Amino acid sequence: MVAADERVEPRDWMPEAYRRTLVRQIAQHAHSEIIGMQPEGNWVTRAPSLRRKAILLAKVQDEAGHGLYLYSAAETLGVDRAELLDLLHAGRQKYSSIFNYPTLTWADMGAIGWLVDGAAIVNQVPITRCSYGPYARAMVRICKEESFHQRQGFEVLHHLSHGTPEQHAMAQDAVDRWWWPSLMMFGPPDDRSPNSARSMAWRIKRFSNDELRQRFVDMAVPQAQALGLTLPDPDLRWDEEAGHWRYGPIDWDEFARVLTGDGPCNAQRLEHRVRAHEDGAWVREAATAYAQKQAARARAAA
Amino acid sequence: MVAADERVEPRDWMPEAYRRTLVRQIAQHAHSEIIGMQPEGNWVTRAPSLRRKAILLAKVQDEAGHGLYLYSAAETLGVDRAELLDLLHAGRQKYSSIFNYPTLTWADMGAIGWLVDGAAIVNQVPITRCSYGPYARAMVRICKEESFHQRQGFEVLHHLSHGTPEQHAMAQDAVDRWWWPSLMMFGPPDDRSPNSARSMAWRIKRFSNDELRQRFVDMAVPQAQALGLTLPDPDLRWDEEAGHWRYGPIDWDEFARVLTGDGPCNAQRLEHRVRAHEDGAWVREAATAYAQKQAARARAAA
Amino acid sequence: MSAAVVTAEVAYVLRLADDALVLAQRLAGQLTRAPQLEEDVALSNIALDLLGQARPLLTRAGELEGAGRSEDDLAYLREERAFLNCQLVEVPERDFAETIARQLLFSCYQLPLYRVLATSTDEVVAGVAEKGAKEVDYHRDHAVQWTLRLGDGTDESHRRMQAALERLWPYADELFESDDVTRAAAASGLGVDPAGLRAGWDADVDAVLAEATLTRPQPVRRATGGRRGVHTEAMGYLLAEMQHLHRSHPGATW
Amino acid sequence: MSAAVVTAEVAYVLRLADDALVLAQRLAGQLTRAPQLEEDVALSNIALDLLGQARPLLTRAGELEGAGRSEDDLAYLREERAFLNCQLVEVPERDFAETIARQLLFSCYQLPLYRVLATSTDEVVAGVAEKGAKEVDYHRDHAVQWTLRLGDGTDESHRRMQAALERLWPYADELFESDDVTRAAAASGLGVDPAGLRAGWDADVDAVLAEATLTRPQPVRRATGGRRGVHTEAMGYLLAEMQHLHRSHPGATW
Repeated sequence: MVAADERVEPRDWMPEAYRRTLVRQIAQHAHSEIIGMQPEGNWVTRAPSLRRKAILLAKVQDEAGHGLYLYSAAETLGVDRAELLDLLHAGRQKYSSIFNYPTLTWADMGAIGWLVDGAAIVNQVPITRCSYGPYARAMVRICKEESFHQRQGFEVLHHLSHGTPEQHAMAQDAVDRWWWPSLMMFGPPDDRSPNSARSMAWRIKRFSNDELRQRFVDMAVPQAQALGLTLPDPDLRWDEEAGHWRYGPIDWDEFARVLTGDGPCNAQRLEHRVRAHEDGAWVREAATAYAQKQAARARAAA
Repeated sequence: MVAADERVEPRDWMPEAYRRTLVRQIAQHAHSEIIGMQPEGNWVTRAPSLRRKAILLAKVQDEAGHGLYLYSAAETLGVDRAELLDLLHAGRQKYSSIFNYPTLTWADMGAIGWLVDGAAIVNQVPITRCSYGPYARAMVRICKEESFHQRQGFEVLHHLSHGTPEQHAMAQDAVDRWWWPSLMMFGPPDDRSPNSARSMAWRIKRFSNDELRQRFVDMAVPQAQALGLTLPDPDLRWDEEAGHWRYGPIDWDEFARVLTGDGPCNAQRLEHRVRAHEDGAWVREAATAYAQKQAARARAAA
Repeated sequence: MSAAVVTAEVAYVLRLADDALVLAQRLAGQLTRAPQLEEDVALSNIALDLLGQARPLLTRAGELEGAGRSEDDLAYLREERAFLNCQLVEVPERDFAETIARQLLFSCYQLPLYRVLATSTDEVVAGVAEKGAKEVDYHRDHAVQWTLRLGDGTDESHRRMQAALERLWPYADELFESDDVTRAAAASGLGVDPAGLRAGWDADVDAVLAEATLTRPQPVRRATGGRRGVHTEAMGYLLAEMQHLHRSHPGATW
Repeated sequence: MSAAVVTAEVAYVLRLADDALVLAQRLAGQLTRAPQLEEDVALSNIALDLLGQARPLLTRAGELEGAGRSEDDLAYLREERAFLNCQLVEVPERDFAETIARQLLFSCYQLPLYRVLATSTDEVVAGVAEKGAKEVDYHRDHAVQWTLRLGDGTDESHRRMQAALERLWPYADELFESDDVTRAAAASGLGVDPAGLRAGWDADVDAVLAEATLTRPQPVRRATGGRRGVHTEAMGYLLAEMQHLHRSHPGATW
């Protein structure tokens, strides 16, 4: 079916390695949504206008919703959410490294929306046509909402860029800090990405890391110009012949450092998540106990 | 000795009721110093200038120091600090009710210094001549520092009163809120203060509640005029004949409510104190364990 | 320095607005800290509803005041003593039980209030209340469901839920206080004198507590003052966090 | 948007000032929360010393900058990205062990630093450092004594003290980073290149840990950025609290 470009559904037979790859990818994606709530959640209480506060709050709420769809998609593959969360909390499953950077100013809300959601969309749109049905369908909805978030991020930056000199500087500073980490979101270069080939064969992935990265850069450069902001890459230039924007070398050492735990917020993000989960244990236990009591009462009454 | 106007010292014989009264009063006074750190501590991190921050921090530190002297004075009567703190934490010993009001604005730092410390000084200066030596001596030092605090409070209010209209309003609002509770600091009127007579006979107390209250009002009224602030009492008037400022009726129901737990911050102050104490239990245990190990090592080496 | 200069009309609308705004701010501070993902969704949803109620009410208060103040001017540039919310909504929650207890006490008050306000003579207030009543109906239901689960769940959850009620109950009386502002609002048809809502609230909450095997607290203390701008010491920190960025860029728009 | 526009000289003095100011602010936030009254006195004393160091240094930075900014302008009206303190001093403490661990790591750096700075070509810096070294000697001693008590006290205190070191160790490297600012300051005689203090710090801290039966952490992570105004997410909340009142009254004096 994979080869025939048809959809695999939960009850279909699938190779164990395909299932494992999918579980890992969907879980990592779900984890990224919920960890990704933290850097933006950090500014909800401090948003500089009530309108922006409402928009940001709704956005973070959407991310929680995306987490829910994605865990549900993973559950169709025979794992459950609690199990996946345990793996996240134990550091045995990853989330997107981009969320290990801190949000230092309000302008980061714009930069995350524009660049991080922008990169996520480029990564995810092809997944709406991936071979596994539940994942593909979740992704359709998620991509739609993320396009909306990306436009909101662009709009935040546009407003700042055309605001006071301090606001413009704040916007430029945010783009300076988020540009390179956004490019890293597409993963290592193709010649150093061993799992890509298999994922592409299985149509979990449809384009290579470098192809998607180039697509993102080609979109972002003219948008930066429209924003009146510069991208922090002295090597950035238009390649007339190829029809692409060429970018300078990416610091893959930084990527590796952040991936292996030496990012500014790795420990903080995971600790925050684990604390919320542990602090909530008694609540989840109460809900279970209550449901059991209710069921017992229903049986007794029947 | 009490009758002969001499000092009682720790090793002197004293009646048990005298000792108990003293312990209760000194402990309550010590508790008031440490609970009193909270309303002012509330503004240290938010002080509006670095100079004011340093002054306030030093003041709160002085209060901790006063607590230390007073617990030491109580310990000369054969109780220990841990025991007295347990009684405070269990709600079995009191602290001054004035600290059950919240500090809502920066101007409260001025009003507390001027009015609350001012009232405390009027209450305490006579205690520097009280019959129990260690208490009297602690009080000499405390009163000296509190006079300093009172001048600082006056200065804060004076600056605000002569600042922007918002600052002036802030100062007036603080005086409006702290004036009546300050008058209540002298305790119930003499005809409803059953323990006063005995304390006066023992020279633990030297003036009646109403005498001290009048002394305070007579001092505060001209100071308020110097500040350019009004006192929230429509009945306030100069009694030429008596040479006193006459004040309106005090809301003794409010006094009783706050005393018995229905003040704005009773629960908060005690909870904060108990939490600090409980959170610190492991630290105190570690210090004890370490001291024991060191002592054992010293013995082994000897 | 605060509410003294505003008219009863403005004060009444500000009280409604500030209740919603401050509770939204508290709930927003809980984001990413919920016991499960569904609750992050639910609590942010409640926060969004409340924020959505606060905004037109603030705008309306600004119009009634007639000094040209916008929703953001009122949210970001007022001092603590000019905020007129009840103290219940500003109390910081220390665990999920307190989040739920606060929401239960508040929603059981806000729901009948909004149902009456839907007929306010002020069109904005009526509009917010009519739409808001549907939202608050859900907030109340959410709080009731969790009160049952926590009260009748495990020993620990029962203990925590009872403790949360004990801590928050002192703030309940303030919701029903009458004063010149509420009486004027009731007389003009702008608003409601909340004293009239007390009996219904008691019956509603008592029924929930009984089903949840919880005991109605009998606290010594009765908080008051919020409606005159006298708040708890927690309020200043809430405002510092909420207003700091806005105040750091005077005159900027966002 | 921030430090880029200041000269190396100003940046160097601001780094010193901000380290002291931000740590004073953190310690002030612990007031009334100490495990015993003596520690409320000791910690507020350390906070006062640090605040007393920060103030003339801020004033001096303002003079060197030449734009007429006072100590309060620099403390209250700078944005987060313009604060140049190391991240170690801004990390919020979660228990007394973290308060002590932070103070140990910082004082063992600040003491030899101030001893050298006492000969700074800048008279203000030299004066602050000379007086400050005596103060910091006490801060270090206080932290050492508590590190011994906690490390070699009970099982729980040992566990907590080790955990505190693990949490804070990632922030240590930043203290010793060299860059254009430190090199220029060292070259001009204004300051010190902190890289040269590392070996002494290692020896000093290692000896304390050994006596306290604690293990030197080996963290994966190395925090950096504070000296360029890139802080942790906790910094914004610290500044919101510190600056809110001052920013609420533009132009007022106190």
